[in-house]
Amino acid sequence: MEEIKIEVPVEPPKELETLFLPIPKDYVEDTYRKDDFLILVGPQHPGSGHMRLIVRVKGDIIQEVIPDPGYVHRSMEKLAENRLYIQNIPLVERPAIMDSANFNLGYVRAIESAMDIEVPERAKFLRTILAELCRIGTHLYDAAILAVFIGHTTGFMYPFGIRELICEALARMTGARFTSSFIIPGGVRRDVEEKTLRWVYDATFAIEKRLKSFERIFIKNPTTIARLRDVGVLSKEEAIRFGVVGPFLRASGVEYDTRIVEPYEAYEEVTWDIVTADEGDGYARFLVRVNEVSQSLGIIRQCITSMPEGRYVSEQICDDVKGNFFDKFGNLVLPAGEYTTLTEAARGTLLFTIVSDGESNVPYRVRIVTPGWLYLRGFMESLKGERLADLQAIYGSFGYFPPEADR
Amino acid sequence: MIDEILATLMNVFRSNSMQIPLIQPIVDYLMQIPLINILVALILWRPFFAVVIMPGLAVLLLYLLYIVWFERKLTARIQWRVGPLEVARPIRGAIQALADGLRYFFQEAIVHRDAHRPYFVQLPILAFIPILLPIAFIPAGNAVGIKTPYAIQLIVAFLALIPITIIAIGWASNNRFAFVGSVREALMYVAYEIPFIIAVISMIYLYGSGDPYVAVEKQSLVPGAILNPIAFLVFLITMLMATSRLPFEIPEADQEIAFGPFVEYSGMLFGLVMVLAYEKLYIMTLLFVILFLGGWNGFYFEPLGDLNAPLCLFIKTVVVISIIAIVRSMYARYRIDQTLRYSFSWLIAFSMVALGIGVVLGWIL
Amino acid sequence: MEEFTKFVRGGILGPIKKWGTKWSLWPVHLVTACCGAELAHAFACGYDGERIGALNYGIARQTNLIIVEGAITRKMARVLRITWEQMPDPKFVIVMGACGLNGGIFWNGYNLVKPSEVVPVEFFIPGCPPTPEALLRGIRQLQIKLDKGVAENSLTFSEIALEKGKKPKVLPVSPKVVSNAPSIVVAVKKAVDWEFGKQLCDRLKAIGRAVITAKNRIALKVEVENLRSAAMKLKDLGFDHVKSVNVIDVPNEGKFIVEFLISSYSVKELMPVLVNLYTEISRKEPKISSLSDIFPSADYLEREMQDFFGVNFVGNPWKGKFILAPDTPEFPLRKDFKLEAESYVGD
Amino acid sequence: MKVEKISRSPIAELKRHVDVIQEAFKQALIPDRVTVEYPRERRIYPDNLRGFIVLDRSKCISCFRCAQICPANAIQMSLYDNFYPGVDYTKCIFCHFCVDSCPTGALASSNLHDMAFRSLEEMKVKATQMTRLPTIVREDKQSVEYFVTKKDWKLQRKKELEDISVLRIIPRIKPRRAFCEEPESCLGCRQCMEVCPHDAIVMERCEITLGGEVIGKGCILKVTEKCVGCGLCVRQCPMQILALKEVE
Repeated sequence: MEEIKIEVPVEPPKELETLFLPIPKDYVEDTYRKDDFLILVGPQHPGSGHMRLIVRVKGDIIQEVIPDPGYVHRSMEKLAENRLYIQNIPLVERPAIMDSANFNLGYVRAIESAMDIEVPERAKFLRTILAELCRIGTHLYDAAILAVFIGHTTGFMYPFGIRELICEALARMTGARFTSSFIIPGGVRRDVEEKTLRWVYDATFAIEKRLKSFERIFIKNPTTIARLRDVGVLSKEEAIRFGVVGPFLRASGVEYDTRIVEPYEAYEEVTWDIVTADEGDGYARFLVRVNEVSQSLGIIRQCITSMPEGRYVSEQICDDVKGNFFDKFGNLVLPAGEYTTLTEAARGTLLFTIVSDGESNVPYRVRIVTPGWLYLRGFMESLKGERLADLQAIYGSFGYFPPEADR
Repeated sequence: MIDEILATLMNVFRSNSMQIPLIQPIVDYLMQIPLINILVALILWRPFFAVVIMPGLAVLLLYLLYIVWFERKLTARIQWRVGPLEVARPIRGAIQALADGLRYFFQEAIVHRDAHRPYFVQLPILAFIPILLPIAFIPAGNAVGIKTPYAIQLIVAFLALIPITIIAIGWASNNRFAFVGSVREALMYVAYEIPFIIAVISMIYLYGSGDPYVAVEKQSLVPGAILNPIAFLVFLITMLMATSRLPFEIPEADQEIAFGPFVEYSGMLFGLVMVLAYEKLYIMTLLFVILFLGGWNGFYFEPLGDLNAPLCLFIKTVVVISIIAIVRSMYARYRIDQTLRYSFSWLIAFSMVALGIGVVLGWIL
Repeated sequence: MEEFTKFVRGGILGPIKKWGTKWSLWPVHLVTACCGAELAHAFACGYDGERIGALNYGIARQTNLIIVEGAITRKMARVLRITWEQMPDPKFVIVMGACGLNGGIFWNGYNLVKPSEVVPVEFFIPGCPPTPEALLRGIRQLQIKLDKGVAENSLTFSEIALEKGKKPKVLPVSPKVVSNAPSIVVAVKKAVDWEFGKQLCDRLKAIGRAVITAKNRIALKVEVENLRSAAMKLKDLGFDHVKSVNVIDVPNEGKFIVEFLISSYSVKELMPVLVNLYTEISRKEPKISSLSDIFPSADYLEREMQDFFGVNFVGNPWKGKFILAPDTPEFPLRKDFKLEAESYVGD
Repeated sequence: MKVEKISRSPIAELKRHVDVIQEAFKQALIPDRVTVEYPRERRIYPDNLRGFIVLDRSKCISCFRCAQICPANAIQMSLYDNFYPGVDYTKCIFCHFCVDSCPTGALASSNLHDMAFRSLEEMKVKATQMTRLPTIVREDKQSVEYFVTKKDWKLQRKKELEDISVLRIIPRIKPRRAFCEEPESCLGCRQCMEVCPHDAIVMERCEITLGGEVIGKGCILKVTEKCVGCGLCVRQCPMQILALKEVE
């Protein structure tokens, strides 16, 4: 019998044209001709953050994911070129407000390295405590989002409950729950009382106790393991090739942590372990961060017990910040050149490059490369070949936070 | 002429009426008033009482208000928080579901441009038919809608109709996520229906009949859950799957496919489709209680008379559902392929074992 | 039908409807920016917005409240409008966070839109981010509004009378000092105690002009033509990923400086080292070969620079806008794109 | 440190199921509740919480420091009998750089943080509205504080209401006054004189001497007693020859 060819006209759905897809028209047509299916996930979707993922699926298997970022691009790099050096401090922490101390730290360290400011020991320890508190907070935040993405609402509530303690600790130390803007060139804005430090010390134990509940109900939950294990695997080679950063890189077996590779602040004076895993799957990425939380708690405790007395801001700048803020910091001018610092923010390597022309008191160019932006490529690659339902699980396991990536 | 019809009806109603000593004086008083008496008689007419009052529609509505609130409250309790409260503080926010329901009722119901308009609107209402039909066959002591020895089989058959309406809802929505949700629903449908039916058949073998009365009577000493614990387990798990509750909330999966088939529904229509799963849960739990927990066997208070059995059945059902509600705060969602694998391997194997136990025990008893 | 609608909306059922809406304000899951973190706190166990009847729910169709969480960008503004239009009546909007009110710290950014110009807004909540209490206060005020029919601020100021004065002739200058003809030097040599760096630097001299700019930092200048071969040679040395792609616009010299910050994960000694492979290209015809096939990690970073500066990375598969919206001004990070200036004196 | 391997055996799986069920039932029976029931009760935040900014007009010296340090340009000075700052809460990000910049402690922070406005216009708070704390809608009957020990974290409820207080820290800065460091470099542009909101700078004619010899006539600026040390002239001077000096 003769085979009859049937030409079925394939028309991509019309609404795709009105949704401003950044992908070319041919791609859409090609998808429909090959009997694939385009699904737009986000930005108004219960399982997406502030971004859109264009997912091409064949059956239930993801063929390719094209990211459409920029829904939270707030023109940070341009704004930083138009502000005084000191005015950029609140600005640079806005990409990830739950991780504000680490973002501040990166920017401030770039200024300090340019101006050769020696930071007093006490300020270094205070900064380390803040950075680690923010790291715990961010990891808990990501764990909560991961939990809600795979449908576990209790797993969402517990970390946010614990985060309240972190917020309270930050509020007691700095005066703000999230955006502390507390780290300034040369030290911190205010000294922290002994009473507050004791409170934070006790809180670390309270957090640990509550984390045990969280571990039983979510971390070791069989459904969590089923959803995350062997899902979105990035091998060591792939992770390196796509430039994945932070805990996600360590989950693939690379021992890279800026705190060890290029130590800063008080990280050399406390003992802690670098957490790694070999599997490189979603569950390893999650577990690495869970273990990092307990390492961070240890760092905070050590910092508080061995907190040195002394100044909280360098004598190269001023004696007392209160009242002098504008006079002492308003007119910082960096020597000409380019200054790059690497910081281990909660989600990975954070890079600040400041280019100064040596005359202006505004930076010539500030380049902010956030961890989210760096591991986006690896995130997209790890989705290939997985099921549609895994999209959210992998998304959560990466803790992708679009405001951080888009800046 | 009308008098005659009324008298005949009255006779029919009175001949098969619920005997409740507690409210007998009130009934007697109302019987003297013309026209009201026919209404009272109708309500007390056993088939009508079973279908419309208890365990039928009236308590179903009550149950809906209760379970939505209770589930949220229990979940909140486990999650270190309070749950609905300020709407009515003295009763711990118990009318929260009413507020939500009223809000849905008065909200605009949007039928979007791409939907298949007639089906989109009709299907949520049509979906009630397979929900209501099994109620007619579920007996509670003397109160029964349609008495038949094949009641259990019929209930199972009608339950199997519900997913079809959900798939149709997804089709009529004409949305990507609704489409994916419908496909998932269809896959799940096959996956849970087989072990579910086998588990029920095993119990039918065990009791030797599809008649709920026989089943309940045989459980007067030992409940079915102990007689056939594996069928009990399989039934429980398939019930979670059939009513798409966590960890098997796969067709609706709001974080993955945004409520799947129901993504485009709004206002009153969404209110209707949202309670669909709860209603299915209610019916399945009624069946569950009859098959495994001794049905209406339980307390007997003289003044309640015929009301004892429906009340007992209803209380057992609500208690079971309240315990099941805890699962929501315990588990994450499994993936579709995992669920299918579990149900086509483990669940079917278990249900076969249950069938074996049922056959053997049925032969011994 | 209209009469029926009228009856349902007002009529004797009005109070019931009002009551139902008041205690069932369900915010839709539309996270627009970072204030979402505080929104989550307000609905998590610390504050539990469900107490006052607000349950965060998935999809626009089934909810009746949008909480705009901070910045609305040009891309997101469209989504906000679509979401609002998908929502059934009656619907409300609360805006939280300074970015959503008037831009906040991003007030003169090029990519921000005010939500109050996109959708009608009921309440505004200041803060960056506002505390969960403030958000719950906003929801409470909305409930009170539904009750009373009029919107009220949650606070009343006690004002004192002061007479207006006359403006002086000269207003204070801006504290900003911006050089008119800046000279940009990327590689400023610095004497550091770093033995390995000196050896490495000697090895890199075969590729281009290598300068140690700080500890663990080496600037390596190559010509445009040699960029790819230089990258290849670096890869052979053990450098395996790109941490940053940067473009510096120097209009007074008519050039772009393009930098690739390259580092290594696989070789332990090279881990802290950051090699700044840079080159200069003409500002008129900004064209440079892409390194995304040598280092796949550079791919998205290059696309971003394409958006920001209009530098054409030849070989990068992506054409068109990646991170910016279709209606964002062209090449906003070039120096000739100016932002609105600050003013320090109000009326 | 490597993360521990998770066993795949069915028994371990079953044990994890049991753990989950145990924990859920435990919480259902004795919940570790941590909810602050906000409209009904207020959480006590530390005194240094950065909230609504209050202005003490008598201390304000119209120095513009707050307006110029503000990263969001939310503070603008309005002219009454003097320049006073007004905070535009549509932009304010509560970083309190302004409070830290205020050399006299005229700006202070309160821990009032729950605000909701119906319109954007009303959020532009003028100096006349900032002098006293606004009255807010309060529905709270009690206050809550986080109480943390090494063992656990509890909510301590107290009957007394939280008072919304103003934390006023006076900076340790002595009164200052402007003076001219190099009068010979003065251009005579009079920018300092015109920018001064207090009319504290006057120009006086004088003789210009070079090596003890009078070579001509010119003018010299003189800072009078009216100077409050705001430093506007210091920042305005194109030659950068003015400075602030502490006075005894």
